[in-house]
Amino acid sequence: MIEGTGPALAFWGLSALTLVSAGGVIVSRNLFHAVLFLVLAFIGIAGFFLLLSAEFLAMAQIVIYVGAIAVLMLYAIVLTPRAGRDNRETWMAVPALFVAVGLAAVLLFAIHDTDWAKSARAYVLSAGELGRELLGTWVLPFQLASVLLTAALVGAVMLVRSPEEERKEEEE
Amino acid sequence: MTEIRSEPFVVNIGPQHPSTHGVFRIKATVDGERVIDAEMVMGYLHRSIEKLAEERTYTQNIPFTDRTDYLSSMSNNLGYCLAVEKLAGIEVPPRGNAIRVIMAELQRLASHCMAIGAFANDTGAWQTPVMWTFRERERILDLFEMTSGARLTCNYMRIGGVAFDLPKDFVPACRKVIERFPAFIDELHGLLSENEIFIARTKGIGVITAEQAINASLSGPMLRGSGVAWDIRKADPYCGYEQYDFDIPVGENGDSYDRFIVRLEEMRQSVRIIEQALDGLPGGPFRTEVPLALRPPKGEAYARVEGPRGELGYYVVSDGGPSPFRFHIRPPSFINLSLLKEMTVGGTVADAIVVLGSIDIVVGEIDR
Amino acid sequence: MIWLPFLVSEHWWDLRDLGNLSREILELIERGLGSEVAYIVSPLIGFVASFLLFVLPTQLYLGVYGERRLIGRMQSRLGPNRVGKFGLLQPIADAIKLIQKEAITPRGADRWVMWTAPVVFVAPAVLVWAVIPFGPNMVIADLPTGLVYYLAVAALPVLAAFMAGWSSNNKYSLFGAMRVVAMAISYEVALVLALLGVVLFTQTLSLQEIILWQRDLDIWLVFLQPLAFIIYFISASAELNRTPTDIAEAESEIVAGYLTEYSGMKWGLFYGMDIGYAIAAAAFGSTVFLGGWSFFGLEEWVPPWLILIVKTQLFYFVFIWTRGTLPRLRIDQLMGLAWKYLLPLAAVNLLVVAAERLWWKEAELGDGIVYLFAAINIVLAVVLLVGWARALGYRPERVRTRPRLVKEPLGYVPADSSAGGGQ
Amino acid sequence: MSVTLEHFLTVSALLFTLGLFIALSKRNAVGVLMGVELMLNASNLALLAFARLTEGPAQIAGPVFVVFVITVAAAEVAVALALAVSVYRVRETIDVDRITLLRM
Repeated sequence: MIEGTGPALAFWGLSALTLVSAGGVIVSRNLFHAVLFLVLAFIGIAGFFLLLSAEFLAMAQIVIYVGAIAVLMLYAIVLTPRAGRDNRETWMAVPALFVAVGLAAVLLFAIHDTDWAKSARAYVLSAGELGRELLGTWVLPFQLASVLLTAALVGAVMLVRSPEEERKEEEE
Repeated sequence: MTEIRSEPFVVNIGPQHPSTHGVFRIKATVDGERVIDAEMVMGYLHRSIEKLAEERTYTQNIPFTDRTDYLSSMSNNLGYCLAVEKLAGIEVPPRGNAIRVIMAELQRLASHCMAIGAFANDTGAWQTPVMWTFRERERILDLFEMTSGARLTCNYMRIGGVAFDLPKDFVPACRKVIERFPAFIDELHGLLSENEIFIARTKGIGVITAEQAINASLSGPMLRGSGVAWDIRKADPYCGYEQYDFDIPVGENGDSYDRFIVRLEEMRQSVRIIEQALDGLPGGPFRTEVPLALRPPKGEAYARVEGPRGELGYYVVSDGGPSPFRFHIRPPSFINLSLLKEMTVGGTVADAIVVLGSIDIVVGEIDR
Repeated sequence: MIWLPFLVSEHWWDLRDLGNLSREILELIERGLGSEVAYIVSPLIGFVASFLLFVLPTQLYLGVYGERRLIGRMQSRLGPNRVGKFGLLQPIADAIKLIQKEAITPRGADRWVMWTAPVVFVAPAVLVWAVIPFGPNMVIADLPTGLVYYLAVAALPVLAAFMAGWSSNNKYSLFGAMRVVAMAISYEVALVLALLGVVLFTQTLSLQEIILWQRDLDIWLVFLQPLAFIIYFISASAELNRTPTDIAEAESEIVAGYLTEYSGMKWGLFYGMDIGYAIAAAAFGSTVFLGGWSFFGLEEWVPPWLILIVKTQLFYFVFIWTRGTLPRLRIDQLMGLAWKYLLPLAAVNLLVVAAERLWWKEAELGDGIVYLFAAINIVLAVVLLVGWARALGYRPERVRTRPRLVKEPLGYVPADSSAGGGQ
Repeated sequence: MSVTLEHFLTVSALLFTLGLFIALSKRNAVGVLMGVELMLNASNLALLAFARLTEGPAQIAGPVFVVFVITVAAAEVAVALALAVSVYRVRETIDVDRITLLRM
């Protein structure tokens, strides 16, 4: 429970921003606009993180999602010039709509039906403690994550290498 | 795996572009940053000077030669006058020759200043070398203005000698300008040729082997950059160049960097020539009188001059009338440009611009 | 409150610490209009103070006017001196000229994205100043993660540049946009690793505490971390597209990069905010590496925000200096520099710093050890920089800087390997 | 005026379903990826909501888990886009309807 009119206003504003921009991703006719709406949604979610006083994660979210992932998607669009950039739907859009609405109904019912063990005591994990946790009790998943990232990096590079480079490799 | 369809992407390094040194266009087919194919489009500045010259008398053609290569008007005038003098068998007095040598070498300094400044600007040194070289070039243009009245298109040389004698205070002023030059060249040397980024941008870019250069009949700094020691002033001396002692700078591996240091060294040699010419400036007449409506005997003549960009040739055919039957110019830039395709293909767009800067073209001379 | 042996009195007219002045104003508003209004007014005061006091004079005058004069002097010409006394009104004249110029939208351009690009480019430039401390208690938002905040804000203009380049429907713009993004991402990795080295020593991400750490130990981080400083400088100049890495708007190659189709005040915003980011990077650099508002005790007499302004202007002068003299690197050389040269150096620097930190804390050595670390790190930086460059095959002495001189025109002169070094 | 856990969970659920709809309905592979990213972000939001507004282990495990979700998301996007570009090179389209053959 977060008191005060400031956070409440912020919450409603941010949720409006995020949901509208997510809607924008669906509606916009141009794929490039869709990515920009997605960036807006990421910024909205970073705002939520701030609201939940997880500052370091909000900054990390902006650096990683807006700084790298959104830009990666823009690069993918630029590198595929003749693929359709019109952001149209497949024929499965209508069944997908039913699935989504059904899932939403189930989730919302579950959320509002159970009474969560709320607590007013605000214990917030600062960046320092998060670091100590990551390298303390969670050090094994941390190492696994770094292995995963390296594997993904090498995999992505191998996938995208153009045949000329491969031919050059074989000649050497 | 089927063949990969990559998208060639035609980029116009177009007629209106900050670093094509005038109205000149390269249609570059580009895959990403790499240039696959480069096609040159020229002729935007064609004024058909060679046809116009056939309507005018020999003396009236001299201003045309200023406007073909507007950066070295003195050398162009000299070339044309030598051709007509060879055709009509006119002797030039020694003072005329000495003044011609001084003017041609001063013009080489001014033109090389422009070339080096523009080349450094193409590699990205944001205007600083250009401003320095233009400061020095201004001093030389003041000398030209003092003698011929004009800075760029001087129209100073006449058939049989020069238009007017040197003004009294020309020699001291010229000495003052020449004394500063070696210090300025060392300054440029420090700023650019020892600058790692400049070396990284120009070393190994646009390489021409000596054999390629000779086959494409290149001349001037382009040829000397590839290691071929060939200079018209030594090979086929004119205007008394054999009296002066100077060297030919020769590069090693024919890349843009070598052409740059060859031009820098040539400026030093020109300073040496001018000093020797100023010391031994003979007295006497500066021009042999030639009738205005000169009618040279029927026949043809070809005279060549070592212009700042290379071998500048003038081929004049006379049918005995007051105006030449045929008037043709051998423009060094046009011929130096023939290897542009081999030099740019394979490099990036940025390299293409640097290579074009190292060739040092003047569009007025290419399109004539 | 941080206890400070501070000569500054608590009166509001003591301008050395503007914190008092703003506290007085807020108390006035609190009594008069209630706490909500004060809650809203306090960041405004902070913003106005930082803008008027710091950004306007440095950014507008140092950036627009100072840079053009200095570069003019470097190029042996005068620089703007016509408008007003000594040309001081030049920035205002530029702004007026740009405002009344027509902003053209090329046909086929993506109208919406093209006109939101300047907005997305300008907003972060103002946000950056929220986290930079001007004095002991003069900082708008003393975030405990100030450093990461700066990195987050530095990621947004890259996106704005790509939007501008992509939407102007012009080949050169697309080139420019692709180059900006490729370069910014690869240099951000090296930047983060270098700043990590700093954080390892100061054990905090908040900029205020980094400055206090430097003040208490009486050492600037530039001496303790020379390698990180060099990597920061190179990465910052690459992120901001300043020469020698200004390939995004390389006039000689791709006309004006992603700004080709922009005109009028839209272009003006990009140009102004470019300088804004450069000054923000200079301010951030001087905060983290050059001790921000502290100057070994001088900050008790001289107003601390003045010290920060002087340091930022000196830092920015180096940017102007490199812009005035150095040619531009090619895109693949820049990528090579980032991944093959800066990144390994940053990683090794991190290793060394961690070892020093561990040794310092485990053996409970006093704070004097820091000067020993500084000496070690400086020597190490020089060795690493030169050694790693040589390892990557950089041999400057192999380059012949003077051609050979030949007396007679005897055709092809083969390259005799004997003349290895230049004369 | 107060913001409770249910508020955050509702927003997260809505965001998740929007992401799911985008992932299922978009024709272009990059569109599908956008949907997946939204779903991951929605889960991050729920994790942090629990971390901030409930007692017990979630307060530490929440943010840590969000860090891991962000790294996995970044790796996943990199590989997925690399896949899309290499498929584009062969088929000249990244239209999910037309990429149905497993053979190249």
